[in-house]
Amino acid sequence: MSAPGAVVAEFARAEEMVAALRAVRDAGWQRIDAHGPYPVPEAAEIIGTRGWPVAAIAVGAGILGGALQYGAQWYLSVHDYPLNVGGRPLHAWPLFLPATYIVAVLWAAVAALLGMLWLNGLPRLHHPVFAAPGFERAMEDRFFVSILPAAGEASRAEALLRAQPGALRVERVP
Amino acid sequence: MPQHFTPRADGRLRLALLLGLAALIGAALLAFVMVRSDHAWAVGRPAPQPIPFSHALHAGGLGLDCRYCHAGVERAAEAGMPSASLCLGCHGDVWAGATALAPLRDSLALGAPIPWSSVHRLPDHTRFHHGAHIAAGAACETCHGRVWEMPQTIKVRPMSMGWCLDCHREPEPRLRPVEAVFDRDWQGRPPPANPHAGGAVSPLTQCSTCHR
Amino acid sequence: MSRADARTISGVPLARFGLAWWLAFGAAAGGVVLLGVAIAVLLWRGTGVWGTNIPYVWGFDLINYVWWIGVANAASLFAVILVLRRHGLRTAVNRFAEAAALAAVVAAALYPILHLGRPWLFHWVFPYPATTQFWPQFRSTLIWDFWGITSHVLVTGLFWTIGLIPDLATMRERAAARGRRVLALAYGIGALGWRGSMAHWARHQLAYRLVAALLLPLLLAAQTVVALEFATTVMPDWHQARLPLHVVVTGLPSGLGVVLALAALLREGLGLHREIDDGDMRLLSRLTAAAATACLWIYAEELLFGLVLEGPETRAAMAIRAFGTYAAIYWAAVVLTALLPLLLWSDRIGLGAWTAVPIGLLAAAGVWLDRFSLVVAGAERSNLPLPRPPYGPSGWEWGLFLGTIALFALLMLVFARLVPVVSMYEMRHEEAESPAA
Amino acid sequence: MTDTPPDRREVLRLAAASLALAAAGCDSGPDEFGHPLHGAAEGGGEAASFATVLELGGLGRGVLVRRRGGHAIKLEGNPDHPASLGATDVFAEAAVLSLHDPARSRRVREGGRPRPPAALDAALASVRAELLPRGGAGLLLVTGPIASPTTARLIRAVLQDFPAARWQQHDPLADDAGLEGATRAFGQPVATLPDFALARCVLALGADPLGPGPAQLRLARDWSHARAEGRDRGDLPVLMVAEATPTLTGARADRRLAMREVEPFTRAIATALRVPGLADTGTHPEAAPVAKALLRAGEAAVVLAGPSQPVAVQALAHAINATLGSTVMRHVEPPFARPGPMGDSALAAALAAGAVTHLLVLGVNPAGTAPALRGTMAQRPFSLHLGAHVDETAHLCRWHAPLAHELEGWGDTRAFDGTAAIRQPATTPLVPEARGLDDVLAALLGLAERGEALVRATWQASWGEAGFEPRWRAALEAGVVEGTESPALRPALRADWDPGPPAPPPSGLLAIFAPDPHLLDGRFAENAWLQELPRPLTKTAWGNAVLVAPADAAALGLTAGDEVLVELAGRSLKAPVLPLPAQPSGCVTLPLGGGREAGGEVGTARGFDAALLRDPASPWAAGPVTLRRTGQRAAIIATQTGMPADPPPVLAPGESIPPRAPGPSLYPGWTYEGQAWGMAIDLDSCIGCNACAIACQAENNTPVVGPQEVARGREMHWLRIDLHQAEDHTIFQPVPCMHCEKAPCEVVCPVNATVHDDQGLNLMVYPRCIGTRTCSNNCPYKVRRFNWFDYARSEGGLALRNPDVPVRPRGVIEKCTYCQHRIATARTQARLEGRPVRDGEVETACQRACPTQAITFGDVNDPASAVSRAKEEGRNYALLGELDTRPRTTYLARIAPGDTGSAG
Repeated sequence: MSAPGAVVAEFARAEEMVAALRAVRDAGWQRIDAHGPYPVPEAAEIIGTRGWPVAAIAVGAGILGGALQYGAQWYLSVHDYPLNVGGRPLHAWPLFLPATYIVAVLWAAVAALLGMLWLNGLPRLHHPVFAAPGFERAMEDRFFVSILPAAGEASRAEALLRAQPGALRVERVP
Repeated sequence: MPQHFTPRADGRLRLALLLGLAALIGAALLAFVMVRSDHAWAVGRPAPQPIPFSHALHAGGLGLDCRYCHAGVERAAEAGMPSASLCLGCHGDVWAGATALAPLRDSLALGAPIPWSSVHRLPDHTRFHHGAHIAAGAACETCHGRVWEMPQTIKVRPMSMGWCLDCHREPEPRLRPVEAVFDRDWQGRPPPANPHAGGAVSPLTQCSTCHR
Repeated sequence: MSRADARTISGVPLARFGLAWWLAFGAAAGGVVLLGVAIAVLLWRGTGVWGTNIPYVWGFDLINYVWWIGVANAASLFAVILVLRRHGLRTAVNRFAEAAALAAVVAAALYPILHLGRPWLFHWVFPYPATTQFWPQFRSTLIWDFWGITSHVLVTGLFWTIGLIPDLATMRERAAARGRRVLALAYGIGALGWRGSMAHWARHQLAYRLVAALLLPLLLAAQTVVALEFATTVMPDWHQARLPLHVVVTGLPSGLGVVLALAALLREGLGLHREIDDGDMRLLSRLTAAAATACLWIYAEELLFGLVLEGPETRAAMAIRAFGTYAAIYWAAVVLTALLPLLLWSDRIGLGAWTAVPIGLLAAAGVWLDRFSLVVAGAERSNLPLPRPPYGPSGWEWGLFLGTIALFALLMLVFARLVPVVSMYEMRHEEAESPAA
Repeated sequence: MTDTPPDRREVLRLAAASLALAAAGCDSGPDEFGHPLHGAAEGGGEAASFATVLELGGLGRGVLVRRRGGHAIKLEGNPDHPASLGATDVFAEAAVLSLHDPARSRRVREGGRPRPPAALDAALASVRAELLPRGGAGLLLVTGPIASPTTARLIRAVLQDFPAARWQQHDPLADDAGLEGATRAFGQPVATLPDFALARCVLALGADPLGPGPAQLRLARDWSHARAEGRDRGDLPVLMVAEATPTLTGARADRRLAMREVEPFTRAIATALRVPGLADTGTHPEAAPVAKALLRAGEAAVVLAGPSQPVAVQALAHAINATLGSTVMRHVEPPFARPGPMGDSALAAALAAGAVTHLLVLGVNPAGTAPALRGTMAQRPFSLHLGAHVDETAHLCRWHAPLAHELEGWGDTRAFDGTAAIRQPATTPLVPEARGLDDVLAALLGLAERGEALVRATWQASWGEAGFEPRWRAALEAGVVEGTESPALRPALRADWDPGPPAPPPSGLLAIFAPDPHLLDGRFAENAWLQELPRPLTKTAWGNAVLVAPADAAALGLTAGDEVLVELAGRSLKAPVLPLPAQPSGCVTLPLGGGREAGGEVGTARGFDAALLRDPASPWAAGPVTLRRTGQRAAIIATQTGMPADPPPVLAPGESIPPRAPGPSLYPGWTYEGQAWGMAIDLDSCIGCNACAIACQAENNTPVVGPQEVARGREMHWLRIDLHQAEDHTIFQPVPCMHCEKAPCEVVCPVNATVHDDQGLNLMVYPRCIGTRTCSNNCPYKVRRFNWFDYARSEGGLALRNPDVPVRPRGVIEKCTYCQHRIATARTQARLEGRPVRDGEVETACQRACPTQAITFGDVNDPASAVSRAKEEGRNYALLGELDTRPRTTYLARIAPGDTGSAG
């Protein structure tokens, strides 16, 4: 229990949270996060999160899925069990394209979801920040800034957060 | 605010997700294996027969040729089952009064076929010609196994479509010279080339080759 | 302010279910039982329980399939466009437009399976290693359609699920606050531990819009693939380059009509006048009217080309659709799909629940008649014009159709009760950013 | 909800179980789907063929019986038999179903209750004992027309034993007027035997030589040969028909004159040809050109009068032939044992004359076909009916005995030209208690012999003992008895011949009675194949309709499917009407053979029974008849409900169709090396007889679906015959699968269930089919059929199934395979013998059945093959060629009639 937990500050407004977050980052804290009921892009920027890896995963998966689909169609139709179907050639590429395209989209979409969850470290049902008093309002109308300080630094973090304008309360969570 | 979930809940959820995924993959693998199992194709399972006939005794012990009883095998679609009178040709003298042979005598009296249970029954939608396979150099043993060693006749191959295709796609290594088709201890080498294979779509893997 | 508003929405799932809901649920469940019976009879007796024959090989099976796909596509398309444009309306209606799309695509997905002569062999269209060592025929439009409908179900479901995650987290907190522990755990697992982290939000929003962006071409592709199933045949009425356009465009009034009717019903039924305001309804009505205007153009073009400019085969086929055995259905489709919704250009009609609901539903019915005309009357003239006994749907086809409508209603009722009908986080976002807040 | 399972199939299913019991010990057929016949009793399941003979109207057509496991499964024509020449008609093809009919009578009955067969023998013995002392007085034997030497011998013996007994042959469709007409013309009854091979000009006066009948196969073959030679020579023979009801001959005629009465026209022709001794001359606007055409052909012309024509027309036809010096028309002794009147009026007279105490009705059903006679047949002290079914006559008779099917027992018969043939059993007897007609006669005679012994005795008497056995065996193997055709007669026209006075013109609407093309007088009503086979000219099935001229229908305010009350001479019935352009105005056709009262599950109440209105005194035409609309609708079940918009091309003689260049394609084509199967169907030869369609059904185990399903458009026939009827010509177009090289059906199948093989066959792989029906939708020819219900299984395990062809389960598509099993059999055989498949070695079932050899099949890669040569003709064209599907089945176009003198 004495292990250093997170220090969480509650704000009523997004702008206050963003300002506090910027101050915390400027103070050199590395392991910081912010929570709120809707996306605030500036906050994500300050934390240093970029969305593009999700897109990269989706595009990569789409290309892979499409290639697998086309490859499977080609291999199974041309090599594994070739058959004369209506006088069409074995490798009837125009007819292989629609399914390839659709399957590529399917892979990309599934990868976007899974990639998002993976990058977010979800699902994670238990998280220290949930223990912060009043944190349920992070899903409603309040904003939180959290710092995960190294051992012995908790008081410094707490002090910094308390100093932020608009900080309604600052708590330590185990 | 209290935690909704204990720290262990995450482990449990991840385990559950992992197990679910494993179960899915496992079920697929199990299905893959099961449908290929000997059990699914009744391989090795003897059928109940009206007469306790032993190939091991007749073909193995006495050395009767396959064609002695299955006379149509070289020219007809069906290899043919021996008539009761053929059986009784010997069994008029040997084991003449045995109760086990009663179906033979009934068959002869009524002119009805002996109700053997088929061990190598193929579905109605397949066309199989014994004569054609013999002529191509497919030995009895290749499909039926070492029947002359079987006290009870059993299937040794699944006779699934995939199994048929395995040979139809690449018959050469499984064929013999036509003279050796009935040879039980043949050790030679397969003939060099199959006359029917070839082309963009091999005639041997056309649907109409085996399906009617 | 915003907190109170969102309470109305989340209050719906958390409140005890009212009598009206239970009555509606009972009716829909009864309809789903009918669906079960219709399916059981179909599986037990065979496709012959329908009124189909040669050359009318398809009846309600394909009509309903194409229609439901149209409803799903138009509803999805609507939701996707809202998300991508970050339009104000999206806060109000995109969640249930997505839900309607999902329910419709589930209803649609039944038909490709049930229309088979041997539905239990459906898995043969999927390439898996069988003991026959035999594979699907990848040149078939039906294979495209298999992947299309599979992807459609999955991606629509994903789109809906991704949007739902943060709201489920809110629901988790509210259920916990009310002391409903089991519900809180259920929502909690559904929310996957969402904690509103700004880092998560950033990736979530990107993924959400990415899936929306992917859904858009998929929708067009899926609808087009359905149309290509017809257009690539040699049937004179179907073998048309314009057919995909026809199917996509005439699909719009059905989905928009259904969403419009649902929006009006929700607004009145759940008292969501603030959440779905007049501006939302006006935009939705006008979109439906615009879709009808596009249909009007499509029909006019089709008649002009089909009856005057095309070759003799096509002219004969078009003439049979417009003036043959099933002419009444064709013209009813034109009136309901392309003419009636034009009334929605008027605010007085578009904003009134008692006018918008029937017009929206009639537009959807009109598109259904258009599909009837396409699938049945389009088959009347085959290449060898043989006069043949006509098609008439059997009672079991009606049972199946009503059953899938009930299934759609049941899914929507369950959605309305278990998950927020309007995206709460988007509403908060909206209000936080609006100058009034 | 709206449909109920066809109850007929339920019955068949139940009955099939009993059949399986009856057939126990033989091969029991497939026990379930997915399992083949196994352990067949004979020869490991290999096919065996037997030559025998089937009768139609008492006259034989030779057939070869293919059997498996002891069961006859398919009949084909015997090429050596003069009345078959290798072809079959619909009745011969359907015989295997009658043989295996689960509704067949199986028990000897007295008063409706089953009795042991010995009781009937005892009863017949006591009849003999009772009648012998009084010389047979009161005994009346009623049989069908008898040409069989053995039956004739036995009947003669009966009449010898019982001199006071009487024998009446009965056939509701008998040509009584023909015999009378011949007597008026020549002073003796003769049978006419036209040789169409020699004909240059044929005029049929209400005659239907190409229609159903015992000589149909021969006449159709001769006619098509004459036409083929004419095509080669550029001088086509001319077929002209004057008739009051649509017939196949009329449909195929180069010139068809629809008229409600033929007699005035005939008199006008005779007048124009200056037939000597003609008392009453006549005029007719069409007579002059027809007479001119006849005159131009001279001795190669022939005039035929049909059985439905009055005696005067018959006599006039003989006189015209005599005047023309026709060598086409030959005359022979009638092949029947005792030629004479056989129609309903003759039977009525026989029943009325004297006190009939003992009535033996053997092999006919007069109570069914002539309802007017029911009253006079009932209540005889002793009556026996021998028949295949417990039918209307069986209900009137005290005793009933099941009649053995022709394929089950011994016998003999003669063909229309007199050629005799021995009938031998070609199947395992399915009804143990069944007996043949000869057996009953033998019992009446107190003879101990039955079956084969009776037939042998007949031929032993004719051939003598010496060398009998080899001759007997040869006759059995060949299916004909050599040198038995009737000698030609050369009757001269009597100097004092007189056709009789002209008939007074009828008033009002005239009712024309015509045999149903498939059921005839109703004798085949219990055969489900024949019921379900669409009639050639109406495309109706499972019922009939009053055929009305469109003009008359319009005048009466009637449309197709309206129910009318038909009234004739105080009798009336309700029937649907069908306006038909080929029906002449002023008369209506009432098809016989429908509405059977006791026709079993299959035959009862299918349509209406026109025989109820038929007066034995004027069986073919009567008037005035009135039609009144009842206001009800009566469904007409038809597979084609109108005329297709695109008729096939008709070429002028010598004209040819330019071959179509293959269309552009994105893809390279496939090449077919080795054998490539193809078919050519000659529309100039096709007479629309339906033999191909039913042969296909018999060969390919095509299920019967029943009237409800046909009404819904779900018939299963693999070979459809499209009817194109225009003002001046009718074209029958048989449409099997085209086996397109660029098959639209195959590309759309998602599971590879329909693909091509290396010989170009469009295969349908039933076990792979999941039933999307997309292939059917995309088939431009609409030749694919779908198993909407479990048709095959609900028919039960009928033993007549062809084991080479699998039965199709519910939910799969099926279609013509080009008789792929026959190709495979030939290919395997050829491979085993180390030779290529020979041209003509593979014959499809439809090709084999066709009486005019309109269907050619073979290897299109072999330029010398018959089919390649046919396709080389200028008349060759592909159906829907503009779609560029490259069909392997192509058509040879019809040639327009040349000069038939219509221009005057």
